[in-house]
Amino acid sequence: MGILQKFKQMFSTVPMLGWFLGILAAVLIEYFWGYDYISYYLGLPKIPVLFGALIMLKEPVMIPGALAYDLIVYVIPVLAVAKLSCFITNPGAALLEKLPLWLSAVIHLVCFYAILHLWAGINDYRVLVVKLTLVSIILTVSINVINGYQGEFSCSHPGFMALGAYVSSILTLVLFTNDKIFGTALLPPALGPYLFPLVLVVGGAAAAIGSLAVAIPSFRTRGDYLAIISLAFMFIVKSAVENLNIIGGARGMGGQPDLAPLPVIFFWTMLCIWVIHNFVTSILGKALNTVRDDEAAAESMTVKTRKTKMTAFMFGAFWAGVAGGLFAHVLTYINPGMFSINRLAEILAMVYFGGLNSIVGSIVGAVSINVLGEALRPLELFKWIIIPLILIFVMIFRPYGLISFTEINAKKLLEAKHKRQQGVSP
Amino acid sequence: MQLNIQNLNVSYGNIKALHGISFSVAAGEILTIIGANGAGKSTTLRAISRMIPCESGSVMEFNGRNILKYSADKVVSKLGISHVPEGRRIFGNLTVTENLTLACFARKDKDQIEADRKWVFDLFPRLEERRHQLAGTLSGGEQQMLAVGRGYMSGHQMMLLDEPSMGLAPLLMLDMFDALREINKLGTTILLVEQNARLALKFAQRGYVIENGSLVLEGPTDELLDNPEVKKAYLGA
Amino acid sequence: FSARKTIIKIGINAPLTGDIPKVGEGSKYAAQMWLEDIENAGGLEVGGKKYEVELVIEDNESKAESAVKANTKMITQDDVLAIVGPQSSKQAVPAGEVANKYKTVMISPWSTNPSTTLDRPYVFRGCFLDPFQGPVVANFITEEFGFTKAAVLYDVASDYPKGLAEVFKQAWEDKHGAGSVVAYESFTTKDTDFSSQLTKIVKSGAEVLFTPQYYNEVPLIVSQAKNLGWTGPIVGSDSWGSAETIELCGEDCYGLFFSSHYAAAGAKGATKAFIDRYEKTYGYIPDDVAALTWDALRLAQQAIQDAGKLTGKIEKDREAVRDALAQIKDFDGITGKMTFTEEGDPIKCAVIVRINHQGEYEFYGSSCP
Amino acid sequence: MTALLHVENMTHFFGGLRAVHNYNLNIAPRQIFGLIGPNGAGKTTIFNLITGVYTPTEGKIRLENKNIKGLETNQIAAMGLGRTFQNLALWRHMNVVDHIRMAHYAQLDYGLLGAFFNSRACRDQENRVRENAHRLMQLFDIEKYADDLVTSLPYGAQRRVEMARAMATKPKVLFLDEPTAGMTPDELVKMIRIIRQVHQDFNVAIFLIEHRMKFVMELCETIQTLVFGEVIAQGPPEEIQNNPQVIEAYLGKEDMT
Amino acid sequence: MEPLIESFNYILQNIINALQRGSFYAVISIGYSMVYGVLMLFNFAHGDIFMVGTYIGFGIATLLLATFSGLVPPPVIFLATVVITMFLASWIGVFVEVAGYRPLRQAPRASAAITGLMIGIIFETTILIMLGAKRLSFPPLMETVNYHIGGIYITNVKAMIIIISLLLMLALHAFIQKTKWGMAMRAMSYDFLAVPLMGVSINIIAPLTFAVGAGLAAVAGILYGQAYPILDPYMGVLLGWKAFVAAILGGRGSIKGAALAGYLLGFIEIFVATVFPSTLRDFIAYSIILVILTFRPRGFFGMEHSTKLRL
Ligand SMILES: Nc1ncnc2c1ncn2[C@@H]1O[C@H](COP(=O)(O)OP(=O)(O)OP(=O)(O)O)[C@@H](O)[C@H]1O
Ligand SMILES: Nc1ncnc2c1ncn2[C@@H]1O[C@H](COP(=O)(O)OP(=O)(O)OP(=O)(O)O)[C@@H](O)[C@H]1O
Ligand SMILES: CC(C)C[C@H](N)C(=O)O
Ligand SMILES: [Mg+2]
Ligand SMILES: [Mg+2]
Repeated sequence: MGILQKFKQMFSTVPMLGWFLGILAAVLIEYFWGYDYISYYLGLPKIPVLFGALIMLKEPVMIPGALAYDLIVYVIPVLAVAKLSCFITNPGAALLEKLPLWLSAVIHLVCFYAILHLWAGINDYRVLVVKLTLVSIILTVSINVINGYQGEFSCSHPGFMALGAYVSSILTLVLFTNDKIFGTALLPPALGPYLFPLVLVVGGAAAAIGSLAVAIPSFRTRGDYLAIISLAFMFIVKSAVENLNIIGGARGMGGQPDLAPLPVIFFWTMLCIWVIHNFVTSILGKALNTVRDDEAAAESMTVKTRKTKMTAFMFGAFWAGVAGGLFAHVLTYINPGMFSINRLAEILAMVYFGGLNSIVGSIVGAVSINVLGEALRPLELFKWIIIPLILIFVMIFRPYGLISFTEINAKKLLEAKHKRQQGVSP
Repeated sequence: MQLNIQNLNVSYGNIKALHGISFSVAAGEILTIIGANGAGKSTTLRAISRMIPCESGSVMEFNGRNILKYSADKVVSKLGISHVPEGRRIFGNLTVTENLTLACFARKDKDQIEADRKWVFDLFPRLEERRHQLAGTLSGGEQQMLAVGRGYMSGHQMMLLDEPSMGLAPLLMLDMFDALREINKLGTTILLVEQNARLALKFAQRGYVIENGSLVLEGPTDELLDNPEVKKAYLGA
Repeated sequence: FSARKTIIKIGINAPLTGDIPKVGEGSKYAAQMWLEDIENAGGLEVGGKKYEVELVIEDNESKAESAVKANTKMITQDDVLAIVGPQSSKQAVPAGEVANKYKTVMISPWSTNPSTTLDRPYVFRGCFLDPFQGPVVANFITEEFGFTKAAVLYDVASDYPKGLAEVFKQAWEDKHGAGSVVAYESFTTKDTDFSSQLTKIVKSGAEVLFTPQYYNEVPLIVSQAKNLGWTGPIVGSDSWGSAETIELCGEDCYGLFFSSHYAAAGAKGATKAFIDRYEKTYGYIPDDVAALTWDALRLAQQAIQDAGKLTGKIEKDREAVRDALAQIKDFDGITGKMTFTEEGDPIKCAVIVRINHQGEYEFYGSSCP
Repeated sequence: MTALLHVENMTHFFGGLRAVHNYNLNIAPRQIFGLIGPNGAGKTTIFNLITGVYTPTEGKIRLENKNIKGLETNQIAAMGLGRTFQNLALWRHMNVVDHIRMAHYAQLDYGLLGAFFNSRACRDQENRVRENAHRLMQLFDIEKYADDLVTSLPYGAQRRVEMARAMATKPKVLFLDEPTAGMTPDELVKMIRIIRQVHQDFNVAIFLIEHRMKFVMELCETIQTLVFGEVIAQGPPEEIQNNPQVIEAYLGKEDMT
Repeated sequence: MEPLIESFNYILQNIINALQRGSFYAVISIGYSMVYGVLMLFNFAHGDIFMVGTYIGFGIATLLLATFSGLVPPPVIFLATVVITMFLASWIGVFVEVAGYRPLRQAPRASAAITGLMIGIIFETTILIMLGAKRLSFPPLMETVNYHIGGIYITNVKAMIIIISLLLMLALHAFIQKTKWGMAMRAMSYDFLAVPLMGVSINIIAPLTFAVGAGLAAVAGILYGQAYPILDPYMGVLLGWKAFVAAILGGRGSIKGAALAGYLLGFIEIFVATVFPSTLRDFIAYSIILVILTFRPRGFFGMEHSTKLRL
């Protein structure tokens, strides 16, 4: 315990920028020497993916090697650089603080993306995992709007996702590709990347409109009954798609153009987080909480509860739709089976594991479940014992999820960390 | 002494609600604890009925038996201490009769139970009228009566009453306290917690004053009624 | 530099968990048997040089996206030279996309859906296609029984049965005119009660019931049909071809027919050898999927050896392997002779299997393109 | 007619039960009006009827000569009926300051888009709301709890939060349902002071239900007594206090409070 | 005349089919509704408890058949299987309560739901690991006899299933309404913190509830094994969700509502498939449910829900 305290103490002076620099160093090391030297001399077949988790589980003999690799490539450089660079990063951060918050936030994000890009660039498997994780983040944050902030137990998210995925896929297939189903492209494929945002928005809108099927009943009923309505909605969407043979029915539809490279997905994820953050911290957004905690009181305090419920569902559904669109264009193949009970269980697990009523929580939840899911692959069946156990323990010891009822405070996050000490020293 | 409390400490999370209070109640007496909101009255009762845990070092004895050895349900079924909680807590989805029957869950003495039920209905004729009504649809006053009746059925060694007058019309309030006196006459010790200090002090024989978590005054009620501080703080004179 | 010694890695993309774990198990066992052989031979000899061989077995949870992930991982992370699997088209179709994108040979042993290999030079398969299988069954029924009215019962939510059902309907109606499929009934995955559909079918006056379902649904369908007064024959497809079908179905299934890739009972030569060995090691008669996986692996092996030599530059080698594979002429596998079309589909005979009264799958007839 | 709030022949049934019968009410601007009666008489129901929680079976309800019967509760509230609840209706997972902020809902006009993209209008209005919220919290001296969850507050403080919240909706008439339930006499005195102050600073009319006679008598200008959903007496405190019917049905002989 | 009789038989036949299907949904739903109604918690483990129950039943049945078949009449074996299985399965229920739900009594209901979901997955996987990938087929506990009455077919198994289910439901209803245990359970569903004050221990009532629920699931499992004799570790999942639907469609906490909804589900599924092209079955079935709940916001017998939403 004491050591941990000291440790915290020691690094409390490192600003976000410092950590970025540290990670950057690590990534660069891996990028230049990871394959040819470090992993080679540690006797690893190649750069261990996911911090060696896979390889460690597959071949225990490699454990020391993998751990050494993590130590050399990640732990040591990150900590060392982060700590040592304080003398420049803190002034840097202080400088950025002079800028308007949004600008400095954008700058930080750009740096972060650059690093992420380098790291993922090592191989496409990482890229895929990162992409899918980002999509999950959108899903989780958006369902948190309904199930966390608004407190309903909505099971329709896979349905919304499906709507988004299919609508946007159809659009891109019709517009930008020559394929068996919809014939030749209506627009020059070159336009794809530019119109893709529009496509996603349309997909999201479709999901939002679909969500009315759940939102309108929510005027008169709620809680468990609404849960069933939403569940029914999910099954209805799935069954409907299965019966639409033009879009492939159960066979699913493939061949979507690859319009969702990492930067695009990253952008949309950040946008989603930003917008939802703004919303839930505004009074209009807090209205969701009042409806959850006591609807009658909300009404008497002039809150338009119907409008509020409607907003919650359509807004959440919209982002689910966007996520679906991205998902479809990452896998370049979708089928109705993907948007069913399994997906639902996954999404619910992510949001409740991460934490209710908190965007940070949702991000944590999405990332950890995704990474766990990949990292434990080699365990085959046992993976499905370990992950549930982890979730159960989290639920028991943190019933509201890992991080709940807390919002991002960009200012605190990005500020320079040495000012306090100055405050102390005369 | 029937109930004997020594150095009772209770906290909710990191909020300390009771700072080592000690007091005792003699068999058959009516004792009241008065105090401001959040002083710790309900907490005291909850601790005795084991609804909330108390910190180590606390001593609670009832007829010489260590209460801490019993779980909440055993305190009722084995020691015969019943607790009429703040805000009634009657079972709205059960009928009046069912509420009373459930109160005797752990009791075996069939005919005694019958007698008690009859007695309760005599005490509160209103309840008998509404025997088969769902308790949830009773008005505030009737619910309070049911709560007390239920408490009496579940155990009559001692009754812990938490603000039985809360939200009652003056007239009903009088009925209620007459009823309680009746119950006491049958030999049930009563530990009463009240906001309405004057009422409580007029009703009880002995009283304690609790201020944010510790007992500050103790004595026969008539003394307390004359005590200037009490007058100032609780009788709004 | 980085003088790592080249290991030949073969990826196996199989449904070890999920809806059809038995299929995954079969694939895995077959692969392990194959590896055993290679290891006994002290490695795989390519261009006069022996290489160590390693299997990378990934679970696709019989989910499409999981299959995609698995392929991406095996190709970009584990540097596999070729991939065998996935088995069901549900996974094979999307996974094939990935393999083709990264120019890595993928042989799906059991995926019978055309789009798996369509326009994908790097994707091959080890079995015939539904457009072939459908008519085969239709012809067989017509010739065998001379029926003209057929009923179909299939799972709408599952890619393969749906596809095959459509093909069969088409073929049958081409033969016997429109409306000759008198009942075309469906259910969804994981359903266990088919009574309303079967009642309909019985009422429709169909003479034969075709149901291209997996081994875990067949027994339910058959027994429920009998209980609802169905007396005619029931015919199935290659998805029946698992030892479990009969284990679970018992007497009810005796005397029924299905189209398949090979027939275990009364097999000869290499096929028999394989079956006996498999049964000896794992204690049950290998399913189609095992045999097909075995063939697929042998195809891969052949292709690698034909490639001549390995440069150690994985991209190069993969390309070489692909070309070699496309070249292979009547490769003789335990499920029949194979030569690939330019789509990467083998020209292969289908076998009609009869479940005899000892509950064995015996060869009844075969039909070739 | 000058009545701020005007109710005429209001009757309401719950299924078979007639909870309120031919109820009439006229509240003048800045008047403090009391409603007393035995448990189950229908007092809270009357509150719920006027504030739109239930719509009365019969009757007229007008606020400043505008009909409000049949409108949604939130509309009625926005038109100027603020209220507190008999058994606290606070928002479990929200802190005190957010409670006060929320009550400004109807006074905002930046749209949803404003909220999503955090427009200038949004920021300005939110800031104004914050300031106002702090003023209110000072007045009801709950500022020290500003960032605590309401559930962790002492009972009395929770009641004050409810009142502050109601005031934040800028009401013309303030409905209080047993504001002093479960308060000690000295807190009761404090509450009287607060209500008086509110009454002056915001010049609102107040309509309150109480069982604590001391409180009612001291505060109210006019008192109605309700029994079984019907008004049996109305008038100034001393008159009510000595009205034999009222004593018979409600007060009883000795005064215990 | 002929065709008229025929279509009449046709309908009759489907009614029987629906009754059988409905019986399963009903029995499983009331089991679900036990836990749901009493503790107000979604019991997403129920489907998998049902699955485990079925496997236990399978074990017992094979064991008994191996040892006693021929020595004692089949009905005895059948009863023995039911009783033993119920007993064992109820302990599974208790386990779930103690391990997964007890620690979460004060927690948000959703967390309990997730825990249930996870426990379910653990059950599935454990079975899969223990018994391997191969499916099992449930041994018939009685000789199937297929009666052909007029135009309709009914097996003795079907008849038995329908009858036993009805009996079970009546028994449970009596238990809940008449016994003091049932009373305690209902009280608990209203305000479980006040229950100990009646001298009733929550830590007895709650596990008891789970036990009863699991026991019912187990019986359902055995009957299921007779009708659809193929066991696989995931067999409970879909049924579990459908039970969830039925339990709530019936109205929260209402046992008879759950039973009714169960049968309704059965009938909807069967008859939609008979009237419409069966591809549209799910689509229509769930649309109907959605519509019902839209216009009957509290299900069939649900109680008024509060304006507060317990997370
Ligand atoms: N569930 C709880 N969680 C946290 N704190 C609590 C809880 N219940 C009570 N408290 C705190 O413990 C202290 C004592 O509360 P208690 O209810 O015993 O007061 P009281 O004397 O009964 O007041 P009242 O007259 O309002 O009932 C108060 O400060 C209260 O805020
Ligand atoms: N939603 C409802 N459905 C049915 N009956 C109701 C409902 N609400 C109130 N009642 C009944 O209407 C009558 C009046 O209730 P109300 O709450 O107005 O009494 P009250 O005057 O506020 O009493 P108290 O002083 O105890 O609060 C009571 O008999 C109550 O049982
Ligand atoms: C039976 C399935 C596992 C394989 C089948 N031939 C398909 O294409 O999906
Ligand atoms: Mg109290
Ligand atoms: Mg009231």
